[in-house]
Amino acid sequence: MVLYNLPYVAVVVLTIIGLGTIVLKQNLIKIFLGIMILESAVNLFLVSLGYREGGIAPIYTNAPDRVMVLPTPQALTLTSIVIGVATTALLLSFAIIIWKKYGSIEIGFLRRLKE
Amino acid sequence: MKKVLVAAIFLVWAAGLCTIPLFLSFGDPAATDMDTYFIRTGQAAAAANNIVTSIVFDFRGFDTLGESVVLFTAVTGVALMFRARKEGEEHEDE
Amino acid sequence: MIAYLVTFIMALLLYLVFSAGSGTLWLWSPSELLAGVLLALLTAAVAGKVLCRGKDYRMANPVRLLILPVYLLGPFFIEVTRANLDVAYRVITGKIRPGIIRVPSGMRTDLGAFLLANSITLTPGTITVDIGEETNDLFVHNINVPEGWETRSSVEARKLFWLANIPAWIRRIAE
Amino acid sequence: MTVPFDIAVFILLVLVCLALVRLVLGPTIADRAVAVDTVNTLVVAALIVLGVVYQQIIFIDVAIVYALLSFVSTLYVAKYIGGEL
Amino acid sequence: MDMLFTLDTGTGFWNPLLWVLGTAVAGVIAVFLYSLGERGYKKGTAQTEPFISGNPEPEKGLVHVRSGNLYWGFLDAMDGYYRRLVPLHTGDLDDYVLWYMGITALFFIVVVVFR
Amino acid sequence: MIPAFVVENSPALMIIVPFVAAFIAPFAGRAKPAVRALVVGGAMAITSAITLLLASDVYAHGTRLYVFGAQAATLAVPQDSGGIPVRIMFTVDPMSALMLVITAIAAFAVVIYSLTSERHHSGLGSYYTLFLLMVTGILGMVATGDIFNFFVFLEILSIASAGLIAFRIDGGVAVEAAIKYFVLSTIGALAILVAIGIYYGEYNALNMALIAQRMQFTLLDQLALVLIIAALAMKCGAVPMHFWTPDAYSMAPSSITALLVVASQASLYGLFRTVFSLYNITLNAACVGWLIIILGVLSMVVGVTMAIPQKNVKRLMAYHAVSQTGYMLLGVGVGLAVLDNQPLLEAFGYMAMEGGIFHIINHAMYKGLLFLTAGAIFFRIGTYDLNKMGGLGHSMKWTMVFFIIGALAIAGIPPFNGFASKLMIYESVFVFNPVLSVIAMVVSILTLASFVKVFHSIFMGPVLPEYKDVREVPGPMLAGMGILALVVIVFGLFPSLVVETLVAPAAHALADQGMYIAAVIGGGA
Amino acid sequence: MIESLIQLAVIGGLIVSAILVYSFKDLLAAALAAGFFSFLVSLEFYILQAPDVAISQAAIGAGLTTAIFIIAIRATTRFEGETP
Amino acid sequence: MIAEFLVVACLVIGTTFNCLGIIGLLRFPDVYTRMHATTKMTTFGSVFTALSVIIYGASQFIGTGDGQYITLSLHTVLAALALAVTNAIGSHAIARGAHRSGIMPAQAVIDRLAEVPP
Amino acid sequence: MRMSKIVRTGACILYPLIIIFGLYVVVHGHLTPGGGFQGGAVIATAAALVLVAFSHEEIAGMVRKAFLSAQESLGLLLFIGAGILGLLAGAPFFANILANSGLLFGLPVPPGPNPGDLNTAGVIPVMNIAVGVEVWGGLAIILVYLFSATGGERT
Repeated sequence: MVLYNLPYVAVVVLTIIGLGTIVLKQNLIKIFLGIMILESAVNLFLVSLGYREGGIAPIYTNAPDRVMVLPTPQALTLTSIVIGVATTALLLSFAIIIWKKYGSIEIGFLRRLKE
Repeated sequence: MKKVLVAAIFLVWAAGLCTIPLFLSFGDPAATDMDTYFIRTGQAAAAANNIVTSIVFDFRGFDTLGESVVLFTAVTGVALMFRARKEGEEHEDE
Repeated sequence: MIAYLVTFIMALLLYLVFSAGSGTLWLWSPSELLAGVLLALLTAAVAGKVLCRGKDYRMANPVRLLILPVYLLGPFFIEVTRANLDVAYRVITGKIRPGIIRVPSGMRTDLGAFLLANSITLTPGTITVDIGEETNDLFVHNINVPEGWETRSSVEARKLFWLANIPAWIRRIAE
Repeated sequence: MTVPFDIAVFILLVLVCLALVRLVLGPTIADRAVAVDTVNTLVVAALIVLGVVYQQIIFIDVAIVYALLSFVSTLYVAKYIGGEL
Repeated sequence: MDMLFTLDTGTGFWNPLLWVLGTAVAGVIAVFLYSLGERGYKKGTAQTEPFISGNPEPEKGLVHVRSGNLYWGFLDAMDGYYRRLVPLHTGDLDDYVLWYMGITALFFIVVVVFR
Repeated sequence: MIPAFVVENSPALMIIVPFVAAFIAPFAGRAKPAVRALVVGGAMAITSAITLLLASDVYAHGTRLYVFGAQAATLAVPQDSGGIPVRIMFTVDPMSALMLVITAIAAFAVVIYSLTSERHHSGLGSYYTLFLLMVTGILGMVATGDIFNFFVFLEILSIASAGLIAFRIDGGVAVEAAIKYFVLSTIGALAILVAIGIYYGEYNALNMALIAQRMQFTLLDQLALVLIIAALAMKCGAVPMHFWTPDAYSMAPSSITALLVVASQASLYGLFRTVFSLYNITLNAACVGWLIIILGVLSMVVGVTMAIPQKNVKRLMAYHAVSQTGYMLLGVGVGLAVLDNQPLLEAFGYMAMEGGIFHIINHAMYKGLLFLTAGAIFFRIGTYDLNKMGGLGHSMKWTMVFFIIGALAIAGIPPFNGFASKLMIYESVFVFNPVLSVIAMVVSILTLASFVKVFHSIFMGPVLPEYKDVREVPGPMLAGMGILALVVIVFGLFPSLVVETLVAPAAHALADQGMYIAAVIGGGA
Repeated sequence: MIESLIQLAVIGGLIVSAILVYSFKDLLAAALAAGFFSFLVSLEFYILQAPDVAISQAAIGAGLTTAIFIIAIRATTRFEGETP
Repeated sequence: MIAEFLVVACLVIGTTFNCLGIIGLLRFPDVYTRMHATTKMTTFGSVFTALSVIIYGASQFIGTGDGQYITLSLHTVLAALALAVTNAIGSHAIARGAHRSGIMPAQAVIDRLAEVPP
Repeated sequence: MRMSKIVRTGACILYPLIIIFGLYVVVHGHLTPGGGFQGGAVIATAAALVLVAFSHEEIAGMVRKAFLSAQESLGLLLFIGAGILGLLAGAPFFANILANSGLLFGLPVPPGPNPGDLNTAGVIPVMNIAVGVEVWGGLAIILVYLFSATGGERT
């Protein structure tokens, strides 16, 4: 059973690792790497939702005549991947500006706004 | 104290997420009526062999517009970050 | 102008290879051909200046392009096999005698240096570590420096190989 | 006919996991980059073979994308550690 | 017409017309009180100048009560409350994420227990 | 007069027009900034007009559907699909229409304001692009009937907001606020995506009405519910997760802050839509209702008490925004808590929901107005620090008038609109639980006290020597504030009109899940 | 059976590389590990019969994301915990 | 039959060389020698793996006459070529970067590059 | 700074190859795995390759910010225009009116597994190309902007 559900187990573990990286690390770039892991975990979750045992990819070009996996999650995942790269790029440019202005990208130094 | 709290939060998250592998069966999705519709009629309706593409651009084309706009938004944001400054524009926002 | 033409032809050929088998049996359908021409034009417009930066159009010569597969499948393949067996032997036994030696390549063009360096990287127990910008001298890391080479200031490229005269082949292709 | 391909894929993936050891141990960045580069190659091989396992011709395109693009990140690392970026 | 302006809340109601009426009454009262005042003052004489026990009048900008000095009594009285509350606003991104995750976890427990 | 084409396709045009304007805005201003102003202002005006047209149509004829890419725009379910909607659709019911009205008014006022207020800065092409995209994100979020599309528009909104919050990069502090906001909203959006995946995995549906029809409230649904409501509550700034709010609100340009308020209302809309339309009575209404009520009460109390000692005027207003969000959560939460009890719902539940929803529209107006006045003051004196201000009432009379209107409205003084909605909340919540009502009243008093302080320290007192030659802000900025002030006064003077025509249909549409499903699928539930 | 073993190998690699991303102090190494992670995620997509997503992840994860991370590391700092 | 034998033989050769490459990667003392193992042997092994697919496609084409197997073979050829070129460039770049960052070859009998001023 | 001669030559040779492959992925989006986004990302990676092989001062003439940003907007306008096409034809926004019409990309496809033909799928290839152009410009310009931040001393 557990072996059968492997991708979902991986999703859970990766989500926890990603969240842990975000929460327990101080470095901004490390946090962004954590966000990347989290995004990958969610994408993996979406894709594994659509997998059907013994199915083939939902493309009729030169396909063998077998049952197909569900196509919708793959479409959703494509959108999600684009959003992920857009997010990462914007966050990294923020980090560069922070480095220029503050001289540090540790979370402990990003505390000029508080109370 | 804080460490215990953090550990507890992570434990609850892990437990909550573990409902996914426990209650969703991998490889045998529960209801498939929408996707069956796509696989059955997608090829004829969108005239595309690749069902994923026909979903991305036809059935859910509006999402793809949003997705492209997300990328455009991010690029605009990056451009805003590295923009050339005007003379004497500096102002302190403290 | 020639640069764009070379890029166009190259891109078109590559596109045709990619889309082979799209037509009735293993020819191409007309729409594929049309798309190939248009996309190759686009590629030429974008990448024409980049591909032929050195104003070096020798590779546009079809004879040289025909020699390239012969070289890859003939002497190069033999050398690769021999090199791999050699390195396999060293992996298993652990007998190594590494060192970085200087190899004057004798190539005048960038493309020649590129091909020779990649051949050296892939073939005998050697990896190109650096290349002189003006002199085209290669600095080669050798996993097993033969006795006596450590005293020489430089080693000919020919001597790195086993059977075939790889530099000569490359000169035939690229110069 | 696809059974040998299946076994080959499995061996390749085990090798990927072994390369992970070098990624963990590697004393310098260069060692890690070498490990990642190796994994690229192995994954491309695995992708090609899996395309045959699934009897899907069009899957090979993924392998080409991989083979063409995976070394770009290696180049970035190399440029960084060479002090040229 | 009256229906249009009455907001009926089930147990009470609110009508702007009544408010206008109330304002008018208050205005009348204000005018009345104003008319009771002393009329003997004349502008431009020493009668209208402030008398600070003979001390010189400070400059106008200095007598303005700045915002930091307002409500100090309230803040002083609520000191215990603020001493607990303000340090929670650490300005630390990790804490922000942790609060979010903690609330999610709490919600999960509550929703699952009391489903 | 208005072509039928526009009316029929108004949901699509509402999105298309700002998108196209956003795509050409970076280039429009290359040669002359006036061209850009024309493009952006014109596009925003057209969008607002179309949006109001759509909303009026919805109020007149009931829920509007718009199916993207189908053969007929209003045919939700294809003939051969076995009775399920498969394409993306916009489902504009009265609740969505209300949010559309809010967004249209606020965005139009803000764009008029910011055409002048930001003219001295660089990067204006990107600024207006992001501005339009942000408005479009809000419009899409509130109009969509597809849950994944909701996520996409949420991301557009988040990314555009993050870029705009970091607009003033000089001190670096704005970028810090943007990072905090963006990391949190990314994590929240990913949580929502997981929830969407769970719905998809269980019911093979992405359409909200279809999910609602098939909802069973299993353990997985509970997980999805928790992920969604926590993420959206975080994005609307409910209290234990409100920390990003003052940072982001205080560091963004003021016009953007006014729009961020609307954005947080859109997240609130998503929260309500999830709880009411997606789950409705399948969940334990009392439990989730009380969760939302507690969030609301915490938001009210903590927000207002944190606001009092603030020294930065925008930070103070941001904490008040948190506090006012609490009112909405309280009102709608009370409605949710009695959702499965029809008599109680009739007795005071609908009234509480109407109060909460009316407060959404009121808050967007007066808080937007307040932020715009703060921006006007910054435009002239270059600081937000209350300790450095004083005596501005002598020179900035119109700004002072607008500030007074906004401050009295937020404090719930009659006859402004804040009073009407707060009255509805007090009275209906008093029937439900008197303690909550009393807390709400006390919070309102503290709000008044806090704004008296702000008013005193900004406008009262003698003219400070350093602000001797301060003048009134330019006309367009006053016009932007004036629109919002006008709305505040009109809504305050005719609350019953607004409640009966706009708010009550919205509240009933929100509470009535069957109607929502029937509008999409036909004969559902 | 062998499919399960293949999945086990890929997922084991995924988890280990994610932990590596967490634990490396050197951000460059962490970015490399993230690149490794991206490869394996892409392979997993491929195994789950999603070639569209696999291409997408390969192009983004293998090429671009690692590249922009390394550029950002170059523009900021290489080691975790560096303070002014 | 011959085709099947060839396919299996190529697969065996390919995986064997890949295995040896990984062993070398784990066993050798420094980055340059590790690169010898990986660059050459995994490239060689992967190309042989690809070769098996090419042979498979060709044999299927001869057997069935279906044009898609030509596509399979051609695309695999391209993938293998791309692999060889990119691997060579990549390993050269890493070697150069490593040398410039100051990693000296271990147990080296000679290092001519270190004598050249940068 | 630029990388060594070998890398530069290799990058120059690979650049058109990757571009043509990316374009292949773009236009075959409705037949094979891939599509606008994937192809655009592949081409953008080619730009990343050239950017890393040369110094970015040297490459400034080849990849210009204004050009790329115009390209991005153009792609998006094309995309939304392909959606508006449906609106103009009397159908809703994003209706696929070109499919099975016999016009450009208008051939019908036979049901079931088939080798596929480029000239099918109606408006989908148009959108693929539009998205490809947009993503190419967008991702490349992100790289260019980030590269412009890498000056200054190393830490």
